Amino acid sequence: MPDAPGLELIAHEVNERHQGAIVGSTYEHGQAALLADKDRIREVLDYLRDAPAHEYRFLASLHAADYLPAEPRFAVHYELLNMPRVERLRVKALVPDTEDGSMPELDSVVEIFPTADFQEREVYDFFGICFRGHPDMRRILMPEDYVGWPQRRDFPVGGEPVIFTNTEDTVPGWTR
Amino acid sequence: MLQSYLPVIVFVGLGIIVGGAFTILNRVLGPSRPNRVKSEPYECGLPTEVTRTFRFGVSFYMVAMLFILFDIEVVFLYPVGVLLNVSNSVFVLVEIVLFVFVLLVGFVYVWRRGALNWR
Amino acid sequence: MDVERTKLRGLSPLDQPRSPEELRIRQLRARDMLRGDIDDADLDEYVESRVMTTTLERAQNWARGNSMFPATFGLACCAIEMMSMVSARYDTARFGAEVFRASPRQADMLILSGRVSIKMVPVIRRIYDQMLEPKWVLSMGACSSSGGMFANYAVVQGADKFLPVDIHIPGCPPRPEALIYGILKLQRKIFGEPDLGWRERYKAYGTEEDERPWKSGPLSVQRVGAAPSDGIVESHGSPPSDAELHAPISHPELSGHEAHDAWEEAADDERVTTSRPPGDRRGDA
Amino acid sequence: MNPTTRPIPEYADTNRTQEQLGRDAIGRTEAQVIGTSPIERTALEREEELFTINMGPHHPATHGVLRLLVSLEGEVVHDLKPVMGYVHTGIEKSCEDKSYWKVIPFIERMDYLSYFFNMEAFCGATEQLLELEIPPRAAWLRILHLELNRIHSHLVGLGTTALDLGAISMFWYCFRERDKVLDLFEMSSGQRMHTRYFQVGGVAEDIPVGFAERVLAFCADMPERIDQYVDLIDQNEIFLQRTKNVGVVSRERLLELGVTGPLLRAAGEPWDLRKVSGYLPYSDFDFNVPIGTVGDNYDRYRVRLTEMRESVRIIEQAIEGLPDGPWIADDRKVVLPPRHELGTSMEALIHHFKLVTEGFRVPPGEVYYPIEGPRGEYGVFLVADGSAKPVRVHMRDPSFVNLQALREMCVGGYVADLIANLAMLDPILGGIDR
Repeated sequence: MPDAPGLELIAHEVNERHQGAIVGSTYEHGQAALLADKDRIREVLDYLRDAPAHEYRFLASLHAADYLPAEPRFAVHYELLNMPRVERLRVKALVPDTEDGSMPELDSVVEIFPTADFQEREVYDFFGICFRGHPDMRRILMPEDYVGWPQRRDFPVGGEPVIFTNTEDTVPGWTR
Repeated sequence: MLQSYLPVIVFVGLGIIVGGAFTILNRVLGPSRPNRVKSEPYECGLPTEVTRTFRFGVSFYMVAMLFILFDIEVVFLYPVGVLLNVSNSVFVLVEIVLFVFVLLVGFVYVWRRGALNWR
Repeated sequence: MDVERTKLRGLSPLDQPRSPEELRIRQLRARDMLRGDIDDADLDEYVESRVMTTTLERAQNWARGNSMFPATFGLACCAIEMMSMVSARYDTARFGAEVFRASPRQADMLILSGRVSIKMVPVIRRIYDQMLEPKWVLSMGACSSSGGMFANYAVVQGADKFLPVDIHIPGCPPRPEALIYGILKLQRKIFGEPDLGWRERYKAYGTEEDERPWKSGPLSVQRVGAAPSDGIVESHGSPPSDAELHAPISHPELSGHEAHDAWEEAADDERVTTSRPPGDRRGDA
Repeated sequence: MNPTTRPIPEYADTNRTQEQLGRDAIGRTEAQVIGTSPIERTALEREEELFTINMGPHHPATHGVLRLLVSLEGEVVHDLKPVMGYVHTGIEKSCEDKSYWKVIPFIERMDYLSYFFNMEAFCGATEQLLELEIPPRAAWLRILHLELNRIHSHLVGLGTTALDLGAISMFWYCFRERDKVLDLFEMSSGQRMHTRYFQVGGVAEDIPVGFAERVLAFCADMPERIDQYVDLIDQNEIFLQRTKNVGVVSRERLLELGVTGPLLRAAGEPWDLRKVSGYLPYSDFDFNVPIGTVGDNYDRYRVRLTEMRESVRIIEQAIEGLPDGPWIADDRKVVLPPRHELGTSMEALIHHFKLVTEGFRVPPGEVYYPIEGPRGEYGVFLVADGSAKPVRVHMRDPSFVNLQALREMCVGGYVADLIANLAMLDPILGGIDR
C-alpha cells in the first residue's frame, strides 16, 4: 500500500500534470484513497495506469456508493491495483446530485480499463449515474423497463408487510 | 405361401398394435388442456421472435447427406448377414468386402475433399 | 395387550393415528411373508391387500405418482441441494423422481428451487404454462415459498402469487432428505390419500382462517381414524365432543409374533420421544 | 431490400398486445438492441445469414439462470451477449437495512457455492474497520473452513462441467466427496450450506471433539479420490478434444478484462491473493499455486484439480498446527459475552443486551477487503457511518467480472465450445446477480 506520504506525493504529482484533478486524499485503515474531480477522472486514471512510476494496470473493482446526507451525494470508486508491487489505490470520483433531476454524468473508462464495461452498467442500473461514451449503456440486472434507481438511499427497501394472525388486524407499525 | 410369411405378418402386426396402443392411450387417457402459450415454440422460457421460417446453412445439408450415404450402407449389410451360412459363403464374403471397399473409396474421397470438417 | 399397543403407537415421531396400512407394520408383514412365516389365511389376506383395486383412475395415479420427472429449474442455492438429491447418497431414483428433463414438454413436476426474482417471474410462468397437463409445482426452500429473508424490491414474496403451488418445503436450503420427503408427500397426494396437513387435522384452529371463537383450553381435534376413501375430510362442523375424542381408535389384532416383533422393535426405540401435538390425549389409558 | 439480409425484427404484427401473459419486455427491446452494438452492425453488411437465439434463463447448460444472446452463422458463434439479473435478489440493498450482526446470513447467500468466502470477506472488512484482532485459533479455523469450502466449490464446478461435456458419472463421483465435506461443515457448524460459522471477531463456536480426526480421515483419502477423477476423464478422448486449445484468451487480455482466479492462473499469471496479501495467516502454510501455460479449458480444469490437492495439504497443516486458545475475540463491545458470565457479572448482561438489541457500532470509514475465492477475488467494499447499520455493502464478485471474458472465448468457436467455455468459466449466478 502506498503509505501516507507516498499518497501525498502521488496526489501532488497528478495535480501538477492535470491542474485541479485531485481534490483531496484520505489514508485510513492502511488503505490509500484519492478524491478526484468527476470531470477529470479519465486523465487521472490514464496517468496512474501509464506513468512509469505508478503503473496501476489492473482495475480490481468499480462501484458506487450513495452518501445521502453528505453533500457530494454519490461517489464512484475505482480500486486500482499494481500487481508486481502488490499496491492498491482507490480513486473516488465525487459525483454531486444534479438539482434539475437529470442524471448525474461522468466519463466512461471502458477504453482505459475494459473490465469497467459491466460494472459501469451496474452503477447506472442501481444509482442512475450515466457514463458518457459507454458502448452499451443499459440496465444490467434490473428488468429493462424498471423505473427508479434501487440502491439510492431514498429508494424504499420494498417487500410486503406481513399481518400476523388473529391478534392483529392492521398492518404492523414497524413496517413504516 | 402364407406359412413362410406368417412371422413377418405377426411381427408387423405386433409393431402396429403396440405403437398404436401407446399413441391412442396417450390421447385418450392424458388430460389435454391446450392454451395459447403452450402452443408457442419453447425458447428457454422467453417469448420467441421466430416469426419466419428458419433458413438452414448449406453445411447442415452436407452433413445430412454424408450421414445418409454411410448409414444406409449398414442397412444393406443386414440381409447379407442372414445369407452367410449358405453353401458358397466364400463368394458372399468376398461380395461384402468388395461392397465395403467401394464405399471406403468414397469415404476417402470425401475426407480428402474436406467435406467432413465443418465450414 | 393394551400396553403393547400404546408402545407401538409411540413409534412414528409424527404420531399420526396408527392405521393398518401403517408403513412400519406393512414392512414387518412383508418381512414375515418373505420368511414364509405367514400361513394360508393371513397369506391370502396379505396378497389380496397388496393387489390394488384397479380402477383406471387409481392405476393412472399410481403410475404418475411413481414416475414424476422434475424439470431442471435451478434458480439459486436450493438448486445445489436439489442436485445433491440426485447424488448417490440421497438418490431419488428410489422414488422415481430422478430423471431431470430439460424441456418443459417432458416434465411433470416443476421444483422451484431458489429465490424468485421479479425479472424471472414471466419466464417461470411461461414454462409452467408450457408444461403438459398432469403437472405439479413444488416450491423448495423459504425463498420461493414466502420470499424468505429477502423482503425487498427484487424478490416475489412467495411463488404462490403467480403459480398454483402444491407442496411448500421449508428450509434454507432444505436438506435433500426434506426435498425427498416433500416429493413423497406429493406422491401420496397424487395417489389420492393425502397426508393431512395441520390445517385439515386441526381445522386451522386458533388462526385467522378459523371462524370459531378463540377459546383457550384443550385443543379439540377432529377424529381422523379411517380416513374417508376419497381423502377429503368433511367440512368442519361442530368440534367433536369429548366422548368421541376419547374413543380409542380400533385396530385389527396383530398376529402373535408380529406384535412381538413390533414390541421388540419399540423396546429399543424407547428413546424415541413422541412429539405429540398439544392437548392430544388420544389413546391415553 | 435484399432478401438474404436479415432485417432487424421490429414487431410488425401489432396484434401482439401487452395482455400476453408473461410478456418479457426484455425480449422485445433486446432483439432491437442487438442491432445497435458495434459488432452486429458490421456483421449485417457482410450479407451473412445470422440467426440470433436465446440460450436463455431456463437452459440445462448455463449453470443457473444466465441468458446468452448468441448470434450464429450455422454452427459458428458470431457474437455473444450475456443478459443477467434473472436471480437478482437486491442483497446489497437488504444489507443496508440490517445491523452488522444480521448482514452475515445475507452476504453468505450471494455466491452460494463459496459461502465461507463471502462471510470471510465481510467479517474481515468489519474487523478492519473496527481494528479488531482475531485470535490465532480463530484465524486457523477460518483457513480450515475456507479451504474445505474451496474443495466443495471446485467439486461442484468439476462435476457439472464434466456433466455438460458428457461425462455423466463424474457428477456422482464429485458429489460423493461433496457430501463428505458437507458432513464436516455440519459437524462444526450444524448446517450443510450457509452455515453462518464466521462471526465478526472470530468463529461462532469451537470445533467439536471428533472433528479433527474426521478432517484427517477426509484428507487421507481425498488425494486418492482426485486420482480417480483424473483416471475417469483425463484420458477420455472426447473430453480432451473438447477442452484442449478451446477458449484460449491471452494473459494480457484477461488482465485487461479484470479476470482473476483459476482462469487467470490457467493463462500463466501467478496471481493468488493468499500468497500476496496477508489477510489471514496463509504465510504460515506451505502450499504452492498451480499455474497453467496455454490458458485453454484443459489448463483451467487442471488448475482447479491441483488447487484441490493444495487445499488438502493446507487443511492437514491447519489441523496439525491448530493453536489452542480463544476462538473469538473478547472485546465485549463487539462480541457476545460467554453464556456462563451472564449469570454473574452485570457488565456482561449489559453488553449482551446492547449487542443483541441494537448490535455493535462501527466507527465511520470505508474499506475494501479483497480475498482469494475459488472463482477469483471476492472484495467487500464496506462504508460505515458510526451507526449499527452499514451504509454500503458492495461485493466485488469474480463471476460477474469474469463473465466479460466469455465473449472473447466464444466468438469464432462452435456452439459446442460455447458450452465448454461457459462450464469452465464456472459462473455462479447468485454472485453475478447479487
